[in-house]
Amino acid sequence: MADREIMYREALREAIDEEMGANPEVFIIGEGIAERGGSYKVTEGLLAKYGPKRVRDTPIAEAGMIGVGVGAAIAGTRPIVEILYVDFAMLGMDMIVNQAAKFRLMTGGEGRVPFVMRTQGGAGGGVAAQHSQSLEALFYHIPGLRVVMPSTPADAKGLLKHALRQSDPVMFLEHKHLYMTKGPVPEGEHVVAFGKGAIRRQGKDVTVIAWSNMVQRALDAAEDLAAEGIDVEVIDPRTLVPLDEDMILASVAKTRRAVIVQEAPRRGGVASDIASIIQDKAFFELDAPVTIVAGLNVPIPFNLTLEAASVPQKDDVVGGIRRALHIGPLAAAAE
Amino acid sequence: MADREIMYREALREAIDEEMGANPEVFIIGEGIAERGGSYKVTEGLLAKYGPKRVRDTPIAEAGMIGVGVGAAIAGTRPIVEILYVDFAMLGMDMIVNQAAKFRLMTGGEGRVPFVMRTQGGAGGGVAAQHSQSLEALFYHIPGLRVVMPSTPADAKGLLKHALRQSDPVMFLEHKHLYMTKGPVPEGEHVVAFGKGAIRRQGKDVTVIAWSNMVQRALDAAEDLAAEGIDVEVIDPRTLVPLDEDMILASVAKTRRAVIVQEAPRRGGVASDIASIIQDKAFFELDAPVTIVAGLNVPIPFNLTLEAASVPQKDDVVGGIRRALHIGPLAAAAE
Amino acid sequence: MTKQKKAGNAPSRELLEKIFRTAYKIRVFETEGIKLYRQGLIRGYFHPYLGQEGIASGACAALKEGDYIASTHRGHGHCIAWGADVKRMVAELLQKETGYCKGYGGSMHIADISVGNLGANGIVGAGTPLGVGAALAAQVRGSDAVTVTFTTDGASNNGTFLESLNLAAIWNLSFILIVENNQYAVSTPIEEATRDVDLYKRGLAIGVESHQVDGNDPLAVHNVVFDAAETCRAGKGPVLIEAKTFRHMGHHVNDPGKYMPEDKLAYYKQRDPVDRARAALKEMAPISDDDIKAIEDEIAAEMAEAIEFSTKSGEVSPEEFRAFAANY
Amino acid sequence: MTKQKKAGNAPSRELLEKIFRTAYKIRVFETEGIKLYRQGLIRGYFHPYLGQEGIASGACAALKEGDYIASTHRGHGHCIAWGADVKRMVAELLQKETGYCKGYGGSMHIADISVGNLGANGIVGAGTPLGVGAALAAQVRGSDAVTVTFTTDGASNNGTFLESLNLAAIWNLSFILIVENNQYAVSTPIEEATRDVDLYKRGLAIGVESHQVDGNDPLAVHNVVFDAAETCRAGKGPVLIEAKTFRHMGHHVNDPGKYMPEDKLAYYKQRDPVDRARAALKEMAPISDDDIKAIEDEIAAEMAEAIEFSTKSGEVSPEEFRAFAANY
Ligand SMILES: Cc1ncc(C[n+]2csc(CCOP(=O)(O)OP(=O)(O)O)c2C)c(N)n1
Ligand SMILES: Cc1ncc(C[n+]2csc(CCOP(=O)(O)OP(=O)(O)O)c2C)c(N)n1
Ligand SMILES: [Mg+2]
Ligand SMILES: [Mg+2]
Repeated sequence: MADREIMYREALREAIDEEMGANPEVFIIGEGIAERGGSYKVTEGLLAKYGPKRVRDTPIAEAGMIGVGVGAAIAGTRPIVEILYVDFAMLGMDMIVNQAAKFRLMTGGEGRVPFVMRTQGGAGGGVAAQHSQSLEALFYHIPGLRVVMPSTPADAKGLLKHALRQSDPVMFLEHKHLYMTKGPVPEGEHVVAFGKGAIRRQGKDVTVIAWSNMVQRALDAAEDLAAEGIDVEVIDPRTLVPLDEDMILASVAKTRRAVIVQEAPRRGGVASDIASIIQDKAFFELDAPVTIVAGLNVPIPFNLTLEAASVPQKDDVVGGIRRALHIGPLAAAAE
Repeated sequence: MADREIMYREALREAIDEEMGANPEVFIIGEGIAERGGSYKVTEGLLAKYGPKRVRDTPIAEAGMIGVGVGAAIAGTRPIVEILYVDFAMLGMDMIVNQAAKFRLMTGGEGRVPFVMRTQGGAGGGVAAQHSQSLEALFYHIPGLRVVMPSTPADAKGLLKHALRQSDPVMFLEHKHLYMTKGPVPEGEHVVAFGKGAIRRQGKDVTVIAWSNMVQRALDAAEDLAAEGIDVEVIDPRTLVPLDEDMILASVAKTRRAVIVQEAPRRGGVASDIASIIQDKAFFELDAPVTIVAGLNVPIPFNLTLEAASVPQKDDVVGGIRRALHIGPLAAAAE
Repeated sequence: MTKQKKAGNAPSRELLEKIFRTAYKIRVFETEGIKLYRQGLIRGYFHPYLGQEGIASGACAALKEGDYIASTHRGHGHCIAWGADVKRMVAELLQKETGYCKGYGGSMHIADISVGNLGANGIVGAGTPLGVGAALAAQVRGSDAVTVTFTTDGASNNGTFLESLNLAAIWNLSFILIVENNQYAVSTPIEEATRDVDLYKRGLAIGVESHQVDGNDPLAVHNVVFDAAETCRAGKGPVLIEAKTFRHMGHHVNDPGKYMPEDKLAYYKQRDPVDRARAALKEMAPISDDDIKAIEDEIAAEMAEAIEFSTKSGEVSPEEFRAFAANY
Repeated sequence: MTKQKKAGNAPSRELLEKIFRTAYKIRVFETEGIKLYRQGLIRGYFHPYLGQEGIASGACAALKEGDYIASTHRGHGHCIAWGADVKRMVAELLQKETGYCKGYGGSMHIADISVGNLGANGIVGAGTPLGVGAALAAQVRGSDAVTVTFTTDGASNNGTFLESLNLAAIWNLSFILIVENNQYAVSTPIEEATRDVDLYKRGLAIGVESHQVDGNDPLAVHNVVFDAAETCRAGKGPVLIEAKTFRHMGHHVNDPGKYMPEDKLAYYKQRDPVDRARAALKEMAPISDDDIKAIEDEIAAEMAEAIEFSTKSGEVSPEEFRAFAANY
């Protein structure tokens, strides 16, 4: 690991910059990304460096932007389409679900779609119901899409570089709260392959699986519990599709208990799917049900207190871990 | 139950007809639904009976159709928007996800959206990747939507009538293979409330949960296994949101084993969520992992043999049930 | 909100005063709101309507009870012009349970369906299909209600614009689409977003009666909307109206708006719609400066009271919210 | 598929023959395909291009190697005009592994990205953004490739039409959008789908060079597309071309098309594009009836061979498919 610490948004910029430098077919379009450098400043400086052909502002036309990105990818270039909020990607769902995800199958495997949609989700700051969603589950369910959710600056860089070198449509989902977080990021070549999780904390008592903004929350909860002698392992899958099942199952085999933390609403989220996999493949290794700590089944409200109440906080994660630890066969028998 | 047997599509028509007759604020729009009576003939005769103001053809503008439907619902009428294939609903996802589902929350509970989107999904007949999807999981995950998937003509009628009387946005998902199936349907007033499942077959050895077109497949599998003395209970939740958890958990408490059958791809489907609920709430009652029988994680191919291979067939359900029955603690120990 | 006579060349004192009051109230609301925002009391997004007051105030005065409006992310002005209670608006911005949406909605989602306000919207362009839907509902009911959707130059490049206006056209709906062409989408000038900046032409291309108007002239807006409403009520809708205008500041409170050319800004500030509404009232319906001052003071007091009321109001508790969520 | 000279008033024999061959091949392909469909050998959807052959054949003859096309659900004609191997097309329709998509795609999804055919599409309107994307790719690469998207009257009421054409316009992309206005979307006549049936106007409204052409006149189509391609290669794209035409039968093989007025159908059948391509070849580049007969026989033989080849081909096994799916 490098000594140098940079911000998540700088790491993203570095990835784009390096890949644009290395490959003239990488380009980026989005609302306000050129002149203005993007709402989160990820693309600052790229216009000056790579010019208006490869760094373009667009009108407010998400379906069109995503569509032309998919078309450009089919034609063999490597577009990055930045969508300001993942919520707005709903306008381009046809292009994602019916075109990008299906083109390879529909062409008998010949056609590929090296398309990267960068966007951000998550609640925070009172931006309300239409600007706060965590929608990874929608992409996760559509075969053909890769779903990437980096939680650290280093992964932001490494995963984005990988996204720009592979051949399938990638939903690259950042989190609005992470842009200003800092961490060590290797300079230059640093590529993180899809499908390999990261163990963020070693532990033996319980496995916590979390991604994106929830990783830090899980680590904070683990820290709290460590004071009580509870030893929590925290796994960050980094990419949800492909998912590092092996890492998750190996950890659960060791700890015999699992907690999954997601910011998205509980109903039909990715956590449910991971839980279904764990209980299926590790049923006889589990000492307790897989516990899910997730958002409420409700849109995110504007009021900041209620906003916080609608997505998992550190204490919710602590509560989930306690539940997973205490509802064992004996606890159940004792009830 | 009535003696009279009618087709699923006739039952749907009857529901629309009766509700339009009873309530002048119910109306329907869609592509080719007026003059032509709809691709599946559900709306045949309605134009003549209710006139062009309440039965309208639309241009090919799914986002617009869904959007105006949501607007008309917010304004207090009860629109039905027919979308030819659920795949095309992807064009209107913004209106579904960001408007219809969120309006009630965003207005502090005051605004309601009595909007019904009727559409159909499912594989069959070689209509290929963009006309064969089962996309209920996408709606299921969005808080605020009701997700209804009738498997019988009686439920088609009763659930649609209920949909047209309640106040939340309903994704009414029919199956292209069911339109011509027949069954007993009560004449006149017959309303099936949301959130109440149906036990399609009583059994004591294993609980199979299936919806829409998969219900019959589960029943066929149960019939096969009955010959071997295996007694399968088949539960049809009928509505996925709200979900009749009580019925499912009561059945699992009895059988101690559960199999969930869905046509949609395995990854991130509704089956995963139901499995996550069962293992969470009935962990110590389960003798085996909850087994999921689902579609492959791939778009539906055109070739009919491969199309069949990509979604669960009767034998796959039989296999899933056998797996749930044989992987018990003893079986595991014997391995 | 009873139906107003068209201003024409001899507008009534009542109408002129109404338009001025509305424009001024919006000005005060936004100015005070920005202060609250800068104090950290309002959170999330706040898109001021400063500079565009002429459109909402002129247009809404041409409509009547039973009509509908739908708005944008820059929605305070429309809401006020539709007669909203500023108390409940401020309370909403301050996340209070006395707000229009109990504090669940915030600036981008204030709605009051009880009076036909379909609400602001956080998705650019979304108000258009929703408004067309309300117009469709009116037609199904056989009511003569007109629906106005206020939309934006940015939204005119979005698919919803074509799809929904076309639906309104083939069904002859009583729908008026007012494009507030303030010539920017955040920092992107309209010249970079489309080749032809005269957006009314997009209506003509699909057979929709379409007009262009000076959005900074409240009476001109009033007249064209008045006529459009008549056209609609005669069964000849929809009508598209492009109103050219300009923001007085950046896109939202935190946007310094440096990309806005100073000369252009000065040009539009010289044609300030609030000043023009005041001037029209003074010239066409002689009124003393004192009377004007009295109106302005009254509005300032109303706003001060709204802020006090809102500050004192409570918030929905997490428990109540969780109970609400459990049935969502 | 080397670049053709514009036909103008004195088209070359080579060009005229090429256009006729293409139009005739499409005619034969569809006619034989419908037979296979009626025999139950082709499943799923089959939307015949009969009656519209003039557009694909005229347009594609104006393009050159390296250019791109994107098509619709009614895509066989474009695919053939782009030079596809009918063997692999028939094989695809018959679900065979020798098909363009190994039988995974079918009629609505035939594509051949190796030669710049972005494919047919089952989603009405989707080819437009995809085509604009290919044009964008070409511009990023600095290539002079032109992209043609064939689209439909139905798609012109869809949001993708406005959004993507506008993007092409602001970026001056080498993009030609050909709207095949066959005046129906399934059974819905265009008059019910929009007020102004002259669809080229929608391009004008956003500053795009736009033309209307008789889609049943292959040479006229050729000339306007040729000019459009020149315009694009000069950096002045995009260009919109509305080609009026009419289907010779219902929407798909199983649609009797009773809603199509007989007189209108007769009118267009009198202006049959295949006949016109043949007549043009005969008149402008004198050719004997025997030579024409030879061309027609050759094409019939090619089709017969394609059917035989395809019938004998095998299908992808479920095992192979499952292996493919496992990595999807
Ligand atoms: C569909 C969508 N895309 C992007 C945004 C982010 N956004 C909010 S306001 C805005 C600019 C809007 O410009 P315009 O539509 O002209 O309205 P104005 O702000 O000028 O009133 C953008 C891009 C959004 N809210 N919705
Ligand atoms: C987005 C979408 N909506 C609906 C359909 C169903 N559909 C297939 S073809 C068709 C009619 C198309 O008419 P048009 O676009 O004019 O093309 P044409 O069939 O006349 O060539 C419809 C409605 C579809 N495939 N895609
Ligand atoms: Mg603007
Ligand atoms: Mg057509």
